[in-house]
Amino acid sequence: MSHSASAAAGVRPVAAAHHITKRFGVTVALNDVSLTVDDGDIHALVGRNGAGKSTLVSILTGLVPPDSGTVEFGGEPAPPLADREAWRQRVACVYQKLTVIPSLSVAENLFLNRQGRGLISWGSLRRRARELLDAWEVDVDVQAPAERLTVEQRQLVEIARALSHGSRFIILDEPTAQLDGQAIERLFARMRSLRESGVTFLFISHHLDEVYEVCDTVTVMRDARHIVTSPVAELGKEALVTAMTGEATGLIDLGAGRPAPAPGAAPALTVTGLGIPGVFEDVSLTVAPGEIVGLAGAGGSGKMAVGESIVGLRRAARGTVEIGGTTPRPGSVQAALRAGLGFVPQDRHKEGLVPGLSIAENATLTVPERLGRFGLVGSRRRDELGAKAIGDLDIKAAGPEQPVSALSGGNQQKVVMARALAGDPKVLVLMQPTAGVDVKAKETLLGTAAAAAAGGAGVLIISDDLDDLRPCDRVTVLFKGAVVAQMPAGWADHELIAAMEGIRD
Amino acid sequence: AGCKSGSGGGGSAGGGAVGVDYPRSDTDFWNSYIKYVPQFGKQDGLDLKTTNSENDIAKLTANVQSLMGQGVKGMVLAPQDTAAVAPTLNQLKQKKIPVVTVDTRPDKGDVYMVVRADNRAYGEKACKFLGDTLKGKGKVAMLEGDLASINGRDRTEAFNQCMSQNYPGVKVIGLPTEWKGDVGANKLQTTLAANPDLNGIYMQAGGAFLAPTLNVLKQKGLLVPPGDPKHIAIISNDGIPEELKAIEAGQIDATVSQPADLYAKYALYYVKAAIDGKKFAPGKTDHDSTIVAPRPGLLEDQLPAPLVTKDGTYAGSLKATDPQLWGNQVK
Amino acid sequence: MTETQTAMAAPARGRITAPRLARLRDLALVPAIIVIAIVGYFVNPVFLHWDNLVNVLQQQSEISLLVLAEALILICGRMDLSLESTFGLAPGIAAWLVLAPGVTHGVGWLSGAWSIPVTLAIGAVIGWINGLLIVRFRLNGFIVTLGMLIVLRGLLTGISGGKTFFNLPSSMVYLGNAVWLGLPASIWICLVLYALAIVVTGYTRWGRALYAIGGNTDAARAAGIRVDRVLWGTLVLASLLAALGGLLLTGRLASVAASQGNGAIFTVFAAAVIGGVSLNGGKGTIFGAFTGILLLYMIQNVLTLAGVPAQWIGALNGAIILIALIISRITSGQAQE
Amino acid sequence: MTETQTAMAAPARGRITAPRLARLRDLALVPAIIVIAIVGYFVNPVFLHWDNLVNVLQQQSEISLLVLAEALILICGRMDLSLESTFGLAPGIAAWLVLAPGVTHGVGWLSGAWSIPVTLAIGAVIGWINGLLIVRFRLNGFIVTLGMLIVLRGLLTGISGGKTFFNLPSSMVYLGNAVWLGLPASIWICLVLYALAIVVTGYTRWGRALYAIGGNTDAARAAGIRVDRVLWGTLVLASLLAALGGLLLTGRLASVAASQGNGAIFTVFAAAVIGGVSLNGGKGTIFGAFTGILLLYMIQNVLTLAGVPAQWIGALNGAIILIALIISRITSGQAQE
Ligand SMILES: Nc1ncnc2c1ncn2[C@@H]1O[C@H](COP(=O)(O)OP(=O)(O)OP(=O)(O)O)[C@@H](O)[C@H]1O
Ligand SMILES: Nc1ncnc2c1ncn2[C@@H]1O[C@H](COP(=O)(O)OP(=O)(O)OP(=O)(O)O)[C@@H](O)[C@H]1O
Ligand SMILES: [Mg+2]
Ligand SMILES: [Mg+2]
Repeated sequence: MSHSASAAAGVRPVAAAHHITKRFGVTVALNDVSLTVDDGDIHALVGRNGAGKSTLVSILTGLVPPDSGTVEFGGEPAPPLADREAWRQRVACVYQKLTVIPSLSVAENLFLNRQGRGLISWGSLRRRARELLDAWEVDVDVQAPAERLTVEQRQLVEIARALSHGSRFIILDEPTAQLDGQAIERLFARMRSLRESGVTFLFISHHLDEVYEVCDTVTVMRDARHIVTSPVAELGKEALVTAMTGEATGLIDLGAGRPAPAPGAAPALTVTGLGIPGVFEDVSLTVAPGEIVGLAGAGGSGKMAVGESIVGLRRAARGTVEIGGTTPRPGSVQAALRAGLGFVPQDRHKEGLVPGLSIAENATLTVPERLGRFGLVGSRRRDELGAKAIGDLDIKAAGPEQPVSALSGGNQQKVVMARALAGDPKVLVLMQPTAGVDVKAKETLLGTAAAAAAGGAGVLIISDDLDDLRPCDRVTVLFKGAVVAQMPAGWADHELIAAMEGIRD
Repeated sequence: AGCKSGSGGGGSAGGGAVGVDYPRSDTDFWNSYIKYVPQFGKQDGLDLKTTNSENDIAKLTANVQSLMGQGVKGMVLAPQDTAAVAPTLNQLKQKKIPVVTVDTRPDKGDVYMVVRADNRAYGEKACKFLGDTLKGKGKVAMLEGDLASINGRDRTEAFNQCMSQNYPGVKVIGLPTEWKGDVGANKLQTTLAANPDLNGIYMQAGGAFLAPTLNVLKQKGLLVPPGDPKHIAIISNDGIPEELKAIEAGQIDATVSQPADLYAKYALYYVKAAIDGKKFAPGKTDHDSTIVAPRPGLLEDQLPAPLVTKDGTYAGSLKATDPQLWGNQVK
Repeated sequence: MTETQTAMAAPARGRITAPRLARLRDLALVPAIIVIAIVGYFVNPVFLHWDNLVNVLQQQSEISLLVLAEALILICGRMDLSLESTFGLAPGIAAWLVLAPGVTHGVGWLSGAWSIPVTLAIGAVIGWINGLLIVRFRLNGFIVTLGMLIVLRGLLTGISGGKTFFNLPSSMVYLGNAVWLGLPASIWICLVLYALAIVVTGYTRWGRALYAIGGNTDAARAAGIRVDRVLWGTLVLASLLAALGGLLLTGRLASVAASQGNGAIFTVFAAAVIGGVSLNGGKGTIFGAFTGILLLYMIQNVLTLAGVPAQWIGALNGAIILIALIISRITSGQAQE
Repeated sequence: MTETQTAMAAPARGRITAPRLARLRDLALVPAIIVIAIVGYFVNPVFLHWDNLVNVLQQQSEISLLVLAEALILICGRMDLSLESTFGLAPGIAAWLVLAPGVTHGVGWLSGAWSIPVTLAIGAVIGWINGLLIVRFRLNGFIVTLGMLIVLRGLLTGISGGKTFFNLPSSMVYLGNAVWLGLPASIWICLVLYALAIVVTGYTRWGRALYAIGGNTDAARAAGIRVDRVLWGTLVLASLLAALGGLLLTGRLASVAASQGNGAIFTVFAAAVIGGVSLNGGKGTIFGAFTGILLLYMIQNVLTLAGVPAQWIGALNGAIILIALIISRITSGQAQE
């Protein structure tokens, strides 16, 4: 880690933002923020959801003009906003929101707007795309439209594209949120080797372990302000969390203090011989009331498909799902909800939230019968329930009437959780419940799951994030669509990772 | 609606305002009418309040309501939908406001006077002219109007009926066009491809079809003067200035002149008479027309719609340069 | 989980007015309506006479049912262009079935008492077919209803031969002509249906489901809302409303013209959108839609009273609509793409 | 980092034929065109005569420029309803400016030689205004162009007084009448413009930018595409094409009717969509759009040759369009919402 030392020795900064302020309506997203990224560094930018990280990224890449303040590259003022070409020479970026174009081919996405002068030669474009992706071991048909890729493949395509620009400064906004362990390792290896050739990175992640693994310097933001910039080595994890949250409380051990599930109780959830040809086969598991069970697996293992089949978003070809003693009609979310299920879907933007509706409406969407009789909906009753959810889940919001589109990612995820809990479910299925959520919010979300279990619900957490799986009483591991391991609580990280990657000891 | 005419010019010779609803402003014929109305209104010293129902009967009803609200003493309508106007006439009758309708005869309801040239007569005149010109043999294409238009339908039905009765040797190819020039041109082109031996064309509206038809024929090399064996006999309808010029130039053979000026003139004449309390009876009038009583509660002044040819030698036809024709009076 | 995190809450607090504003948006057109009323009064004092106001209300009552129908569908994030054809075809078929052959060119298969049920049934059937194609077969709604618009219009021309149906049975013209408590029945019907729709969309499960579906169909489905059923039902309801609107107009005009409803869809969309209903679904209110159509008809009425030259009415009316659209979008605050 | 991830690769590989299929989608209408040709031949052998085929091509040439214009805009994920009005207004204003007052009711401010430049300039100006409102002021395109459609239509009625402009200068009618190498000039113009558009949209950065913008505007912006400039340019280009189409029709009919273009937008959308252009942007090809409009005109032609009773032509035509829309959506494979 000699790079931070050389930075201290007065290398010219690759990029700098000075006194940036940015408002969206009444929201202050950035408040007098300054940031300097030194040449050859891997610079981490951390902060809780809504701290303003992504906003700073869009200002640093010229997508959004700041209200006040200036941006510099290599000591020169930034080019005018209209000159996108000049910006792209100075900085490349993987944005938090995916920016592949679904209808275009993978090859075209990789070389968007730089297909070459004059008439485009599709043959050579495809060849170049193939070479680029081979370097990343992304085995996809470059002629396929990007919409056919998995989320992970799309993310890799974005990363490959950003790194192929030849820019000397690259911003990665939560690039690892959608990647599995191996892909993350490959990304880090590539980042390190690019750093050796003089490329500078600004790296954003909610996984603090990753910050310690690859970064040299870390900047913490909180509430739209810059808090501290320090070499990673000099800032311990406790101090980092304190800087992010503004409080000196450490993280709580979620596993502790929960009563053990009553032995011999009828299972809350029983899955028997579930299968979808080509996706997963013969998956069986049970969750007892008060128990938290994990379902883990690497990308493409089929774990989400299992979860979606349980909750009715998908219809399994074989097998049965029993919820609290009843067998809901397969492929019907309604039936599953009525049987006593609550769930958090994998992607909150797709299936989790109705952005235009209020927090209260979103949180009570699954339980209209609690809002009034004869199909009537009492808005007072609804807002009461919404306010309760805001209190229980510690949602940062102006009130139950605020539209969820105005919330930060972590708080949106909490609303999805509130919706899952609204019907006091007997069974709670959580798919990637903490994706893209900051450490503190993660704690709240998992704590809520634990509390639900303590209250007698059976909880199934489906994730490949080890933090999500820690509170579990046991973890079932899926590999290529088949159950390969059962791990009781107390597993070691490397054991679980090995099982997820299909390596048997 | 007891309301004073606040902003209007106040009382006039007729002792009150007259409401005129124009049926539409997107055809040459009705635009000429729209131009004549204020002209004759001024001559008659009438205070006119005008509206436009844009060929929409619901709008006509709304317009009549608002004209009544403005306290008009008489009303001139040109309902293109002769059935749907009945409730409106009923309302006007209850308010004792006399109505003159122009161009169409309502199916129900009382009307002081209908001023029109019979659309069926147009169709018949066109049929007779073509039938005689073709000597009762051949194929003619008819560029029809819109099925939903009573005028178009009357012309179509009369033309077809007259042909099958009087000239069974003439085959009629009907081409519905929604009064659209491009549709007419396309269908005529297609018909010419399928029937290279076409001998005659009846265009139900000169404004819409004259230029497109001539252009199609020109492209096919079929625009030749009468007498040439390749000549296609064409009769038009409306009598707009361009038609008269085309007749003189020998491009088309004839047209039925629809008296836009007389429509305006006599509509206002009768509405003024109604306000003044005059009464009319069936019989000949002083302006070359006949008043008939097709049903109780309604009189109809059938204005002459002259056939126009180049030299005016065809029986009952006028010369294209006749200054009497409204098409020759347009400045 | 008891630490209060006031630091983060601060910026959020600043947004407290947002939902209030959203509610105010419903009233966005009220100032415009007042302005038009004042302008109208100066153009011609008749404008504010009771009779004239009743006329305006009655004239918009039929088409306002189309606007209501379209607004419901737009809130679900869908579109139905075919409503304008249903508006003409439903009463058209009823008239065709009940009128005697001969003069009135019907087929006379049913007695006059059937005319209202048949009209409504035709509406429901058309909505059901739209639902079948859009909901069941998952075809694009714009495309399906564009096709249906053309077919249904053609059907009405076909059965009527382009002619107007008249001499309608008295049951069929009753609603469009009756006067209840001193006001035309169609005004009452329009107001009651709007009031009902405002309550339903604001305060019932079914109504809120429309907003959820329009806002995010997948999320609505994941929340256990029977998306397909609600959508299909809304399409049927909308066509029913269109048929009812057509019936009212038929009654007022005592006839069914072959062109009834032609081109109305432009006005309907303009009204809904001026009234704040979003084409992207999930946003807007029924009350807003009502102010939209009311405004358009008031403008029409003022232009008529002003005696604008016939040939310029179209351009002027269009310009006012365009300006209203622009202003309504600007006051609604957001750039819309 | 050396483990090959065959598990991940497998499902992707399985889909290898998909892009091939997508390309075939361009040809989706070719079988339909062949079927119609055969049906047409049996209905009336004249259908396949050279003359008749030339007629069909010429008849669709003007409106096909509107389809081309709309397809370009749809690919960008936008809509322009006002094209149908531009189609009439642009040549209308030119005629008005060059025709002498009096009989031909123009104002006669310009000499006849100006008619073509003026027509095109009007088209460009209308496109520029659409761009100003949609791109600069970020108003919803559907709404803006709906308003523009009404205003522009009203303007044409206004300046023409509803009358048809006759006696046009020869330069103005030249393109619609000329015959080049044995084929009408308008066919050549249409084919050349389509060929050009196919090359541009398929093989140039600008063309690909349209697809990128239609697929994901934010992503396109992030990739350095000057989204606003491209969009604005496309809107101007589209209106120019519409004006040119109007000019060709004006030439062929040797006149500008006040209703020129009215209602054409329904046909234009139907053609583009049948031809596989998606209303959601980013999908479809120019060649597909061409097959769409060609098919519609072939159907029209067959119906005319078949001598279908006038009153049923609308319904039959509509039914065929609806069926074509449904089939084209089904063969394109995806449920579209
Ligand atoms: N376009 C926008 N309009 C309105 N508010 C916005 C917009 N973009 C961001 N915000 C608000 O600005 C604040 C900062 O958002 P930003 O996306 O920068 O946070 P972040 O630190 O990236 O959070 P996360 O970790 O969840 O990605 C948030 O409160 C967000 O709601
Ligand atoms: N509808 C489908 N048709 C064909 N293959 C599918 C379908 N849905 C999922 N798959 C494939 O099945 C596999 C399992 O998908 P699933 O989303 O459950 O995996 P996962 O473990 O959640 O992976 P990730 O972590 O990447 O989301 C993947 O390879 C996916 O591409
Ligand atoms: Mg972010
Ligand atoms: Mg997954």
